[in-house]
Amino acid sequence: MAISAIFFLDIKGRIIIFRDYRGDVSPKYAEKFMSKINEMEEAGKLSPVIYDDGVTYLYLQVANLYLLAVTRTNVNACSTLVFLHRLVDVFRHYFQELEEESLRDNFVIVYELLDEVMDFGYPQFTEAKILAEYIKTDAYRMEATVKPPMAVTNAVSWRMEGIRHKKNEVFLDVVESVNLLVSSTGQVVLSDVVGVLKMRAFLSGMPECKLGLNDKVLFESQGRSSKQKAVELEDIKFHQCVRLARFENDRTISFIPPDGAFDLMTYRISQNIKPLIMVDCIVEKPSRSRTEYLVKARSQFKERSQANTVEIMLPLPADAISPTMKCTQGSAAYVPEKSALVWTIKSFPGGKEYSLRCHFGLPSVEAEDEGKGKMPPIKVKFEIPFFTVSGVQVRYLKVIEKSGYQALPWVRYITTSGNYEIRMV
Amino acid sequence: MIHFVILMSRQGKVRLAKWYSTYNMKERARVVKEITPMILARPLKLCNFLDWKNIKLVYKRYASLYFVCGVDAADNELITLEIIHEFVEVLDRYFQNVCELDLIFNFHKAYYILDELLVAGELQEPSKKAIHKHIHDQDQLVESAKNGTGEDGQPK
Amino acid sequence: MSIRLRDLIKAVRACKTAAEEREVIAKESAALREAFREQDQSYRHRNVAKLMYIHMLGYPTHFGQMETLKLIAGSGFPEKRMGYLGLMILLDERQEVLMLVTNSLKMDLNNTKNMYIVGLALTGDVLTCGHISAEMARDLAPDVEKLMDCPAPYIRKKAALCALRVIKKVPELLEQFVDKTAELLNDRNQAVVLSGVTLMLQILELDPSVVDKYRPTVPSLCRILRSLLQAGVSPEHDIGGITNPFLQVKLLRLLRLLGRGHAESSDAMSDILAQVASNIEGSRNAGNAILYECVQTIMGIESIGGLRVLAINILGRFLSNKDNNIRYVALNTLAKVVSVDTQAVQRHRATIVECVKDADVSIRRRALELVYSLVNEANIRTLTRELLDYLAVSDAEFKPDLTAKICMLIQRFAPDRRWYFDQLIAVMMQAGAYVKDEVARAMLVHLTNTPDLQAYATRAFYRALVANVDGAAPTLLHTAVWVIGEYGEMLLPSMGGPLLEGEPQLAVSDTEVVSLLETVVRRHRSEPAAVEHALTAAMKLTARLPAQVGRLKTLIARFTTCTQLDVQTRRVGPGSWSCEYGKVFSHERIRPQLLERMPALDEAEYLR
Amino acid sequence: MSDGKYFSTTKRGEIHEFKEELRSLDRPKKKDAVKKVIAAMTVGKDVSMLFPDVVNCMQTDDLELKKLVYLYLINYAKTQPDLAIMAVNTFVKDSQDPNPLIRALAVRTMGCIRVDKITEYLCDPLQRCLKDDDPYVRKTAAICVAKLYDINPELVEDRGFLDMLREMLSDANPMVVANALAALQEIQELAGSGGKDLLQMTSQTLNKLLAALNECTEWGQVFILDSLAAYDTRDPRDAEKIAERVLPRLQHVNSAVVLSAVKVILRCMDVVALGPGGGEETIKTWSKKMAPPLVTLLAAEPEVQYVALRNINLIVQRRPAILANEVKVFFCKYNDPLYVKMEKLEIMIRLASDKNIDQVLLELKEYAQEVDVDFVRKSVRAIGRCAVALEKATERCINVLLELIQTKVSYVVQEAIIVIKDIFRRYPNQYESIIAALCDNLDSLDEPEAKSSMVWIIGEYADRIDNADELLEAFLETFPEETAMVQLQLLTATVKLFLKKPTESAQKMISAVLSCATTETDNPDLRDRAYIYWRLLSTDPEAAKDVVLAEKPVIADDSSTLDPSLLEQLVSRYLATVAAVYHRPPETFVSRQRMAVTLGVA
Repeated sequence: MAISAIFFLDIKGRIIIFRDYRGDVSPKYAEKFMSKINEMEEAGKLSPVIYDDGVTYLYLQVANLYLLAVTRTNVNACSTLVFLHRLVDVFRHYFQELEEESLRDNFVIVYELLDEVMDFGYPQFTEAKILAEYIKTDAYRMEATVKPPMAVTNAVSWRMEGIRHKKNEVFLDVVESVNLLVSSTGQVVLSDVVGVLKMRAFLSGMPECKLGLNDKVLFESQGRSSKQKAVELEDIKFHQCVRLARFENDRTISFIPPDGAFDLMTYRISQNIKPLIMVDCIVEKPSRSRTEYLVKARSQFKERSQANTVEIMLPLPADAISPTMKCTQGSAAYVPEKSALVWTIKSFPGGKEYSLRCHFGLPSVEAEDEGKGKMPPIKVKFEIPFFTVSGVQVRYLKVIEKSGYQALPWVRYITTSGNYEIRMV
Repeated sequence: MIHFVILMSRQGKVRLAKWYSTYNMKERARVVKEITPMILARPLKLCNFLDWKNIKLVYKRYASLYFVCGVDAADNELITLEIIHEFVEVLDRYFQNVCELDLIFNFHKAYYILDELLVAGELQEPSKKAIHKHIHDQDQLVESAKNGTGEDGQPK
Repeated sequence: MSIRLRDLIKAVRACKTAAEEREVIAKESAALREAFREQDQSYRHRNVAKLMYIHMLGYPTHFGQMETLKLIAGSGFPEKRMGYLGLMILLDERQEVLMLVTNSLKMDLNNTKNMYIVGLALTGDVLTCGHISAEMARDLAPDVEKLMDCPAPYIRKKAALCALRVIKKVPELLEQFVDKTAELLNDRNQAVVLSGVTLMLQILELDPSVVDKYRPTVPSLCRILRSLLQAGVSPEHDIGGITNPFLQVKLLRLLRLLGRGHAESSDAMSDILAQVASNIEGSRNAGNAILYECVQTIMGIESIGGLRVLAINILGRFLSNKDNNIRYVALNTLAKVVSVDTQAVQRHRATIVECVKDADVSIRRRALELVYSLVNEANIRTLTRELLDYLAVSDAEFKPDLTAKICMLIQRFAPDRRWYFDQLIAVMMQAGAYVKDEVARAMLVHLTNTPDLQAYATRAFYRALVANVDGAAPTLLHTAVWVIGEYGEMLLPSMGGPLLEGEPQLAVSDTEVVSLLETVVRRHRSEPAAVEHALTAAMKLTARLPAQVGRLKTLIARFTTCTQLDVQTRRVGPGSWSCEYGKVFSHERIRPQLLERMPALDEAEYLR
Repeated sequence: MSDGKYFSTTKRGEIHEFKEELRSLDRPKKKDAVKKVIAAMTVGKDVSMLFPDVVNCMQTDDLELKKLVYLYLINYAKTQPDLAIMAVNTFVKDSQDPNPLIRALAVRTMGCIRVDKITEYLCDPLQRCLKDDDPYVRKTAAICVAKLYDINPELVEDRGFLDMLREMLSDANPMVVANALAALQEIQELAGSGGKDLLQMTSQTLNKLLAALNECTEWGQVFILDSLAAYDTRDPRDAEKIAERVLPRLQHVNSAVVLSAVKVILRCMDVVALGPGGGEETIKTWSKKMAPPLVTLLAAEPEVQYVALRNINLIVQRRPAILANEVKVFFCKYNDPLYVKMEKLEIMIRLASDKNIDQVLLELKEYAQEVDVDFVRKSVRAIGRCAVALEKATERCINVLLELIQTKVSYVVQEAIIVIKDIFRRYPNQYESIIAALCDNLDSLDEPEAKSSMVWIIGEYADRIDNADELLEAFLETFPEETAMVQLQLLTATVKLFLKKPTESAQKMISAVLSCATTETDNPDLRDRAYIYWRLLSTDPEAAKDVVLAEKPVIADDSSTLDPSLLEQLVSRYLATVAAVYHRPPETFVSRQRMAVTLGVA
């Protein structure tokens, strides 16, 4: 039930570097990988887990690389793919960019890391920050002998001991992103909100933190009246530092935070949400050489709130000729690399409506396989500060450390667009 | 006859592709996609011929470039290799020690040269000297047009 | 103002990822569309050059196709040169845009001031790269023909090759070029002669009857060849001490076509062939190319024995050469020669069989073809065994070919029927996935016509299926199931007669036969074809194994009630069949009649 | 300086140069040389001949250099088994180094050198390291036991390493527990099903594992959860206890932890169901808790999503209640990779119900107009499957299909005809009114499946299609060239036509088809069928009617449902694994081979 080897392949499928953990899948298999992929793609059966000749290939594509794990056993596929993603994170932490050159330029470190993150095909340890404590890049190599940090095997594997900060502070951002899919007839097909509590902790020692939210389940269990507005959070996920059993018991969110930035928790709310910003696009096509878009954007939140850096991306045919546009607010530009028209509005107060018109032509010669398919959806990006869709609130954030310092918590709220799409007609 | 001539780098990038038989754009892309890995995967020691569909691939590697001809199965493979070599020699003299970069930046010139070597998938000119003369003359024509009109006569 | 081609290439080369490259190209393409809309003339050919580059990278460029036509329609040589190039790179035959170019083309072909413009029109691909439509070919043929008489050899050679393309597109036009082509042999320019010979070859390929008209040229062809053999004739055409090997090869090929089946012409060329075969040096590629062609010609015409010996010796030398290219062409030639002179090839059998196992797939394929032609009734047993052994260890990519060849050999040269069945079953077990349906079906036709061996074959298939009921490839599965359905009762010791000599023991009861079918259905229930075969077999067995009717009926009924819509192949199959079969049981009176032994296909008729 | 420089040069006499440099007394130069050797190894050059020289660099304080040499050893020890013995001393020494990193490195590497002769020398150092003070060394040593077992199982048993591993399940350090568990499981698997139960899971060890679950790394949690799923309990109370400790894992951010936790809980459900009252309440509560984390898996990276979807597909078959109200989250996003879209479609079909069918149909129609052919086809197919599954919605589905047929896109039309045939088979004699619309598209049929579907429809409804004979005749023109699938269908359809409308032309057609199918084809299946029909028609036409025109049983709607026992196995034993992704039992693809062990010559 383990991985036999991990390969890094270039875009043509050639091996850049690999680590063989078990010796039962030879590199020859990796060499066959690309032709197998092509074959599967041709057949429309490509997937991230494929089987050929006794070997299972699990892989990701990252920029111009393939990360490939191979096995002959019935491994945990989910764990393997998540592991490969973690590996990408680790390498990005080390080399900023994960690409062919950075692998080649740092092959010694790559081998060292591959030796540490996995043993005999079993994932071991993938906390980049902690790994960096004992597997160092050249610049720091000359330091005194390194030892494995306690954190590697400790229960608290995410925090080093003996951290000191002059000023003990915690910043907490409550970020909610709205995912939305509206049909071409204007109906909301899908909507949900994903919330993240992003924390930046600059705390000394081993601080114990406790976070209080207006959590409906907690309030109900405590028999609180409905005076305070409570929120029903679905599927809460915590950073590994949060004691899950404790939360399961009494809904207390308690934890020893890692140092620096991390996502403390995420949650989801799937009630139906009215589109915060709605976009209508009417397409008129009097002739092949001339197409016209009439676009209206409406903000459907309270007037005292305001959306910032609103960006509405309207799809255009890939071969549109010289689109020209006019809008009542903001500015619009043709972005050929995205085959789209991007309409930017710096600030968009609630309860307003703006409009845009766009003309473009199409070449007289049609592309060989001009898409019979539909246009991609309109995409909208925005940010609304001081506002959450869910109404979630941080009631308190307590920090207790044995040295007894006072730590200041700073809390901010913001709503942003997630996957926010409106289908074209 | 030669159905196509493809120059590709060791990375599998196409540097020149000339089609003497009818292949539509999709077929062209498929040919390239299919033959590239086959050619690149062949160790140097093996012979320079490869059966592919009902065509024969005759190829030769020069430094970082592969020159590939797709010919009829009944064609003389060895003389095809000689044609490839002829092309390489003409390119080399034209660019004075040709390298891959020359072909990347002056791909159109490589095509012009090929057009003096082959027509309709057949060799038209066995004399390197003659090819050079014709290319030179035409380059002159372009030059004089440029000087004559003051216009930018050459793509840069 | 747009950027220069050079800068675009640099920008693309600086891209690290495909996504970055796409971005650069998308921006540039948008800029080009804008420029085309504005009818910007001064940068048109630069823009077309950029389009070509973009096209080479694999991105769409349809929006700029019209620009190439505008360049061609222009008057300047630089524009036309780029325009014709653009036409060939950016367009293919199917694009109607090409129709628009005919006029410009005609004008350019008739340009009297600049031969290079005529040259562009001739080579500029509309005519020579398969772009041409039949209509255009007809339209332009007279111009091309006229140009074959042009004073400039530069135009003559191109026109000749252009004609080649024209007649290929419209063979009716061939007639008018026949004589003119032969005249080209007298040209002083070797390039023109080469084009002429090439065109003659094409004409002969399209219309073999012209051969009589061309035979009288044999003496001049020989004369040209002889002159080329004199060392140092033309330094301009010298390649490693050999004069114009390209022309020599083409001449030898033409001689082959002219000498084939015609003793007199063959005789006329035998001297020069002998000269080529003995004088050309095989130390370089160019020389070998000529020798290779020469051997083929010697073997292809009505040669005298001495000349043949010369050729066979050359082949022997080739075969023992260390250079893989030479070995390849040797095998290739042997394959062509084998029908003329099997003995010569048989001599190299050991080497050839070794080559089947060569590291180089090209050599392996060649050798395999040869082995195929080497097999006869005398050596079929040994060779088949060797090939089967090799099949077990060969690369997956090679297995389909090898399997097909082995099957063909077995079919063609089987010394007796038992051996034939044995071998095919062995192949099906070892490489069933690559055995074609036709092979299996042909085998069944033979089996139905060979009553003596039906019991034997049924037992063999029974053993094969039992051994591999999970992994059996469809061909084996279907064939075995059919045989068991048709002759199932012969599996019973009481019904099948005595075992043949050397046949392993087999004790099967009727319940076991039915159990096997049940297993097949269970393991292959998601494969409709397998289930269909099994159901028909089960139905037929009700008439052959009367004691098992109950169980077989249940087996069939199972598919009446639990019919599934299979996702992958939702044919109407098993469900309605099993239902029809189920219904047959309510007509017990006629059931046995319906399921009687199936009549055999007439073998003689079938083999025709 | 970066290491990249080493790839650019390919000099002659490189090996010789390496040799010189490796022997250099200058330490940086020596290290540089080892790096060059490793670089050469990385690009696939054979540098095994440098073995003695590289091994000579092994004794060093420089950790980086040591790691490089060890890496080299792993790669080439098998080609140079005799020389590998040279390294033993250093291994033994390093396994006693004051630095735990070096101790662990030594023990980790030793296990990767698969040379039988060396193995014996490993035992003492390994024994020491299994008892090391440092958990980092212990957790490495635990895995090393599994490596050793693979090389020489007897040795492992003789030296009592298995007992030591079992003891380690009670180690104070959670990482050690997890690795010991992984090692034991590996060994169990190698020993095969015939082997004894190595884990010997008692309620005590169970408690230890559950405790470690709270504290160890995410990967350790996955090991533990996966082994809990393999733990065979029949006691509902046990199951409840396990599930309660595992439920909080659903909140973990790592999708692998979540999916493995789901597996354990689903398994516990099976056990609880054996308890009083079928554990209904418990199952309901757990189901409710499982839905949101399963939905959240769809926010993971696409590859992980794919695995999640393949697994959800199984869960939905086994426990439909869990996600019954969540069909919307499986709607496809425009930018989803094709493999994600295809899997989402599967689940949408399974979750489609009378309640949500309108919405689902709207979506499917949208997809049927996208660009990707495979996706479009599957979407059309999905509409048909919904129609077959949901009787009340059939008419609506058919209307959408008819709309799609109007687009005249060839592959859409063909796909639609195939599914309409399925609908006819599910609801006989209800929707023939649309046949006319189908007949408008006969010319565009070029795929065997679509053709045979159309032929089936014509045959089945021959008495209601006025020109059925003409239509069939047109198809029959190409009979010899058709695929077997179409030929069989033509044969049956012609027989049906003849029985329903015994006109003169039908008579002619039937004799032509029968003669063609018996004498002009070598397809035994087709011939059999043709002969059976022939005999049937000639001996007893009435019986023929009864057999061929019998009311067909209605097809079932449980399309592509897995065999129940396989499904159970996949869900509660193999969820999250490759088997659950393939929807196949592991034995059909696992090809575990014992790795080669090189025997060192004495």
